Amino acid sequence: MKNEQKRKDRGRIGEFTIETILRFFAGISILTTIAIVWTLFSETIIFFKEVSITEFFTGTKWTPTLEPRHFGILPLFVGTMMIAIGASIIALPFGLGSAIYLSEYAPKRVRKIIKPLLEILAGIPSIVYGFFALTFITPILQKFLPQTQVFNAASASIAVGIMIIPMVASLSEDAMMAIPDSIRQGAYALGSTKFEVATKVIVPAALSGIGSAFVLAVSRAIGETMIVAIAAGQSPVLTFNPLKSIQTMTGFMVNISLGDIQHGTIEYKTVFAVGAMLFVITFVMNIIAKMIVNRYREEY
Amino acid sequence: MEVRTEQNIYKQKKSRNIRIRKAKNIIFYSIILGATGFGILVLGLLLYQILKTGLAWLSIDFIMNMPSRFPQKAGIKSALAGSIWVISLTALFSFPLGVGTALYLEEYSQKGTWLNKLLQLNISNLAGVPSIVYGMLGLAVFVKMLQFERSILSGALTLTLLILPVIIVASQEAIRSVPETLKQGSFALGVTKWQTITGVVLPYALPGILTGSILAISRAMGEAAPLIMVGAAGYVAFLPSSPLDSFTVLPIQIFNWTSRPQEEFKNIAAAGIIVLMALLLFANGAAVMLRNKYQNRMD
Amino acid sequence: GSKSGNQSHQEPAVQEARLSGEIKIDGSSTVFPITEAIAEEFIAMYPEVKIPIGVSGTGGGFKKFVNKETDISNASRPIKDKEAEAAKGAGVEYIELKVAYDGLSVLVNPQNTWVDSLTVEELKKIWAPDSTVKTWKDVRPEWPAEEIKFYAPGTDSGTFDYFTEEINGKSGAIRQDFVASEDDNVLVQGIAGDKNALGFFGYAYYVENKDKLKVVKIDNGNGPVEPTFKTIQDGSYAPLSRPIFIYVNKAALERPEVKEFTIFYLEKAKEIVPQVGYVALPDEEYKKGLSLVK
Amino acid sequence: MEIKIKVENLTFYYGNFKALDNISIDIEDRKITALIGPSGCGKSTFIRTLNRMNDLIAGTKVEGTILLDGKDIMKNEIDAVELRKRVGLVFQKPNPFPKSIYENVVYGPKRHGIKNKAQLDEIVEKSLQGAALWDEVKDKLHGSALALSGGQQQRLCIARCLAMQPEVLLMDEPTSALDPIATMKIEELFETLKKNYAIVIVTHSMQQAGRISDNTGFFLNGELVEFGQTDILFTKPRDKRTEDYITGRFG
Amino acid sequence: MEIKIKVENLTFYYGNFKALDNISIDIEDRKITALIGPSGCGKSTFIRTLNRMNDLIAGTKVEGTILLDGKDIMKNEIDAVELRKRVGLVFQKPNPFPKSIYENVVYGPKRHGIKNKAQLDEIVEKSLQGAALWDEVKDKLHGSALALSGGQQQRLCIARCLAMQPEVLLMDEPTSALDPIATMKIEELFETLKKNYAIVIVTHSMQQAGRISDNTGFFLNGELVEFGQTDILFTKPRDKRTEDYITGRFG
Ligand SMILES: Nc1ncnc2c1ncn2[C@@H]1O[C@H](COP(=O)(O)OP(=O)(O)OP(=O)(O)O)[C@@H](O)[C@H]1O
Ligand SMILES: Nc1ncnc2c1ncn2[C@@H]1O[C@H](COP(=O)(O)OP(=O)(O)OP(=O)(O)O)[C@@H](O)[C@H]1O
Ligand SMILES: [Mg+2]
Ligand SMILES: [Mg+2]
Repeated sequence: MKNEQKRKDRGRIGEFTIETILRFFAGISILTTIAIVWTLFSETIIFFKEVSITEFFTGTKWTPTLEPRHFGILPLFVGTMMIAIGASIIALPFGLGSAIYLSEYAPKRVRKIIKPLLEILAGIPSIVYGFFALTFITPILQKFLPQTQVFNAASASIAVGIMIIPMVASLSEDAMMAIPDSIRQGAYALGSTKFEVATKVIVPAALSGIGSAFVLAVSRAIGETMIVAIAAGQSPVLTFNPLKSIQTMTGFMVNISLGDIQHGTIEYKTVFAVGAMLFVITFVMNIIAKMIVNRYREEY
Repeated sequence: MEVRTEQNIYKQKKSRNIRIRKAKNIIFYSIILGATGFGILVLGLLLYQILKTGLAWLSIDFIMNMPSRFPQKAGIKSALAGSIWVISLTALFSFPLGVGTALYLEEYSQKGTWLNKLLQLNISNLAGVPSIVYGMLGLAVFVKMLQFERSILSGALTLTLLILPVIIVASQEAIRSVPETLKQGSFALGVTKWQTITGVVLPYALPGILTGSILAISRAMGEAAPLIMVGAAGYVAFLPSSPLDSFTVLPIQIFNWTSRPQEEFKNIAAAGIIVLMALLLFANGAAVMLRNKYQNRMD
Repeated sequence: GSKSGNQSHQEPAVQEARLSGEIKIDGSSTVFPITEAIAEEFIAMYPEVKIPIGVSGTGGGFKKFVNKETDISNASRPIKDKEAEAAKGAGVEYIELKVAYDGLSVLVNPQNTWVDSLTVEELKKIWAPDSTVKTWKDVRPEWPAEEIKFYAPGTDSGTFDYFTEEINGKSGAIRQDFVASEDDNVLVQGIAGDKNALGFFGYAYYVENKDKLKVVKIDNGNGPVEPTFKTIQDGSYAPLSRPIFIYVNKAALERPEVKEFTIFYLEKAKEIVPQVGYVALPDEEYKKGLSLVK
Repeated sequence: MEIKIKVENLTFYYGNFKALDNISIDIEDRKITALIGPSGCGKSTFIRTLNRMNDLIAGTKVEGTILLDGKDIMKNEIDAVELRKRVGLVFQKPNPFPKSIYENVVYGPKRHGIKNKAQLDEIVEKSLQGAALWDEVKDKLHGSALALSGGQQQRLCIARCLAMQPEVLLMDEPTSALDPIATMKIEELFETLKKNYAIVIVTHSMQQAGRISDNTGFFLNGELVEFGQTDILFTKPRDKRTEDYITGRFG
Repeated sequence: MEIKIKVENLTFYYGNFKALDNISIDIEDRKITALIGPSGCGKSTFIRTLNRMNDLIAGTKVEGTILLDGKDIMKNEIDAVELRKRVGLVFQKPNPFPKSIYENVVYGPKRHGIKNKAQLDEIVEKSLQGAALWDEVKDKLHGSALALSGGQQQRLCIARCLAMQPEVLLMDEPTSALDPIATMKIEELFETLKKNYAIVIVTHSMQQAGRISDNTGFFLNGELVEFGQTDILFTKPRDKRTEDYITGRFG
């Protein structure tokens, strides 16, 4: 009995310790954010002492390393969006389609092989995708759309899209797999086709997971640099034409921070300003995504 | 209930309806099969291109040699060792951290409070922060502030922060999908929360957690830019012997080679990519196998 | 496979081999291949010495150099005033050593049959910030009226910096409707795939892709000169051959391994620089460097 | 007497485990057939084969013939989707969709082509009334089906099946979680429905079987020990084991 | 008469919906208490509050006091983990863990510190025998619990609970999916167990309540309409509604 009591006490202390540790773990992500905000924004403030905020947000020319200098971030912003949207157009349907196939249609054996195969796509270094886009996708595009430039947003975003397919596919598939089979059987028993079971029952029930997969994948697309740097060129021009060369925010940041530019100069500080800007953009996009997911989530 | 008369509403539609629906099913099936096939096809193409150029250059020497300016002599030993070091440490840090955070968010913290919402938003937001920013962060925090210098440790910690959001979010979704009835069944047996977590929640959620980890590790394995920021070298001709040593990793080495003018370097870059992918398969293999074991549909 | 093509291995150097320690180097990725090659040779002789070489860019390299995190900094451009001031402020004394030339080559697509050479004036007219050149015809009236597509290296690179400075008189001053890429291999792809391309980048990338590209001779008043190892080295290919550098911390130079390495660098450069695609300096340049070190 | 479903020599395996052994049985139209037998004897397995739900379980094997209106459902003469529409099944363990109550009921009708809102509303009301659930849930039709009590979920699943107006109703212990009154209502419903449908119910209640069924089958260890008219089976069982079971002397 | 659990003025809300209204009831030790009432009246809700399972459902609210051996469980005088160990609950819908049968049964004991293999084996056999399941599953102890029939799953969940040897057993319709023979066995088990434990069962079968329980409570719309000795409640109900319900005249 005494032992029992001891065990219980130990158990309770253990539980408390565990919760404390886990809370600390969760705190790390907050610390990370604080550190990021501090890293980016402290320099950004200095940057805005020299560059007008209006120019930054409304200017249509981005030439911080060229004479004359212009600091309008719109070209980079549009470039980033084009890549993110293009990649989403590829990755979301293809990824979700694959997920549905794997979870609902594929025989178990096939699934066990194909899922890890698709995941290899996530592990291929992005340089490979970059050159793939440049030497494979672009020529195909040029065949159909001769006005396509050698470096263009379209082929880069296709490559980015392919790279993030596994993120969408794998995570969505897991979410669907986790729906208990009894639900599925209930739907089949009502004379549903597989298509209906998948789209009317399973996908809605797994929407939370699918939504998260989308958000993670799109985030990854926004953050991708190498593919874009190689295949889309580095032309910060304001264009909505995906067949033209562009530059993205992240692409710009990598180039400057690893380039030969002198540190501490205003050109260099743009990295922080752009980073801060991107941080704010992703923040807003996340809030919107949350709202959309909440709107459609069937959480009963 | 007047049933027979109503039967008609289905009867009229019946045969046509079923034919259309079955057709839809088949069309849909073809589409998603195509979608999956597309992924596999691209993978095949990429692998073919890599193998075609790289395979001939792959040899024991290539793996056992240090980098060199002569493509024939160049090897990948130090980069491979560096990658193994960095990835192992990254996995070691990020897995418990990520799963722990997910558990905290899903099982411990009060849902719907502003703190929880903020944490949640914050984590999805971190997923969108570009890797180069993590590099800056790592430089400021790990290299400078904590004085870990330009070491494997700094690199691994930086990558840990970079991939943490993916692990957290994937784990959260997996944990959330554990049926409430199972958790209740466990609690009803008078076991503690942590015992319920280890006994029911984690086994059920494991496939999803592993998927997140696979994707995250794959990403970490291919990152070059943030590591360059925290001071990973481009050329290292010795093997690191402790987490505080200087290092390089495969993607940096590969990137170096691809940016050389000489054709041969592009070929050994391909060989390097093969090594990277082999390492990736190896690192993820265990996770894939575990996942296959646990991923069975529950009743 | 190892088809060793390395002669320096045979040199008997074992007797001095008691050097150890770590030489930290960082900086430009352009200079990286040279320093790497030198380090490779050096380590063959002194296996106890560790030489990790970073690639965080000239600017990033100088930053670390100034913070005393590195002993040697690779630089694809001379140190800037502010950087030099910072070094001074931090008490870092250094010596600047030229180690090689990189001949910037101006290139067009092989299908381009009309351009053979350009004068510096024409280059300036084409690339000037306020340039009105849109088609080839705007450069020389006999050339076709097809729109030129401009290609340039990353605007943050030393190459770009040098070109704009030399041609347009001010670093960063250039027309703004060009396509850029950080990776010269990518530029090769771009120019090779675009009939009306005109671009410039490092000589080594041209040498390796001669079949895909057509190089433009540059006329600096003394007739058109094609970039070759020889013309770059003897200075007749002007003004587009730029020097690249290493910077050595004087305090670090006190350490035997750093000193030995620096000397080794300058002594071996002539032999090794061409092997990695750059152009060696004239002998007296290296001698000048050596005298600074010793 | 019209035979709706004719089962011949049905044998069923889960992996190597033979769960049904050579079952032959005739399900009559417009009659209620009750299946009884101890837990684990194969009742659920049997009725699940009747609309091919067992196809969905990996590693199962089935032999024999099942004819629906003379057409062999095992040979795909009727395809599974249509079969399941015509042969409705209510599972033993309630499995409502994680949707609203309303969406649960209209799920089937919507799939089968009914889009009209008024018509759907009517179906919902009728079906829920049929399942004796309407009064309890009419105010929370758009609330979650998972927030219902056990018995309410069971009735919702019955309603969901009724909404499809199948020709055959297979009910696996449809009233196990219901109180006597709700049970009585459901039984009354069956009495009405049987004018048009064939109904098969699995039940553990001898009384229920006796009360409502026309024919009864007694399963034991995967075998159909005895099958016949309910009143005869309960009063003059041919088999000793049946007698033991119905008199409670068994085991 | 010793009171094991004393419930006073218990009121319970799901969100705004009041599912239990001011319930006061005494659960006697070494007695069987039966709870009856129409589907959806709050029986499950009630017994789930007795071991604080409802804490786990978001948006619920509970008022009143529940004393276990005189200690207020709502005020954390007993912590929830210990409470649940002492007050075992079998759910209405069987919820076996997706593990083997063996692992299901030893899940609780293992976590409460029993590691000895022989001891665990013994617990498994005893508990499964208690739940009248041993004979059916003894050869597939390491097979998946999800491959069991409905009734087998229900008995497994009973066994899982028995393995913990709680002081109070709460059973939500424990025999709803069981045939008469299995039911009888479980009832016999209750008779044995009640020598040491307090037992509360929710049942829809008046017969069962009458057969085995000492006290019976009748719930209606979240209210405890009547509570008292079983024989009195069934023969001389004080409340008209109780009488209507037990005679089947209700509704
Ligand atoms: N999670 C929940 N959220 C909201 N309402 C609920 C929830 N669970 C049950 N209810 C409602 O509370 C009431 C009582 O439910 P409870 O499960 O206690 O009934 P019960 O008496 O056990 O019925 P049954 O015999 O059908 O199992 C019902 O009206 C039900 O719809
Ligand atoms: N998915 C499955 N895999 C393997 N065996 C199974 C599976 N489902 C059921 N069984 C076994 O098949 C036998 C018959 O099961 P079935 O569900 O048909 O029984 P039942 O007569 O419906 O019993 P109950 O009255 O308990 O629901 C049982 O012994 C059971 O253990
Ligand atoms: Mg059954
Ligand atoms: Mg209940």
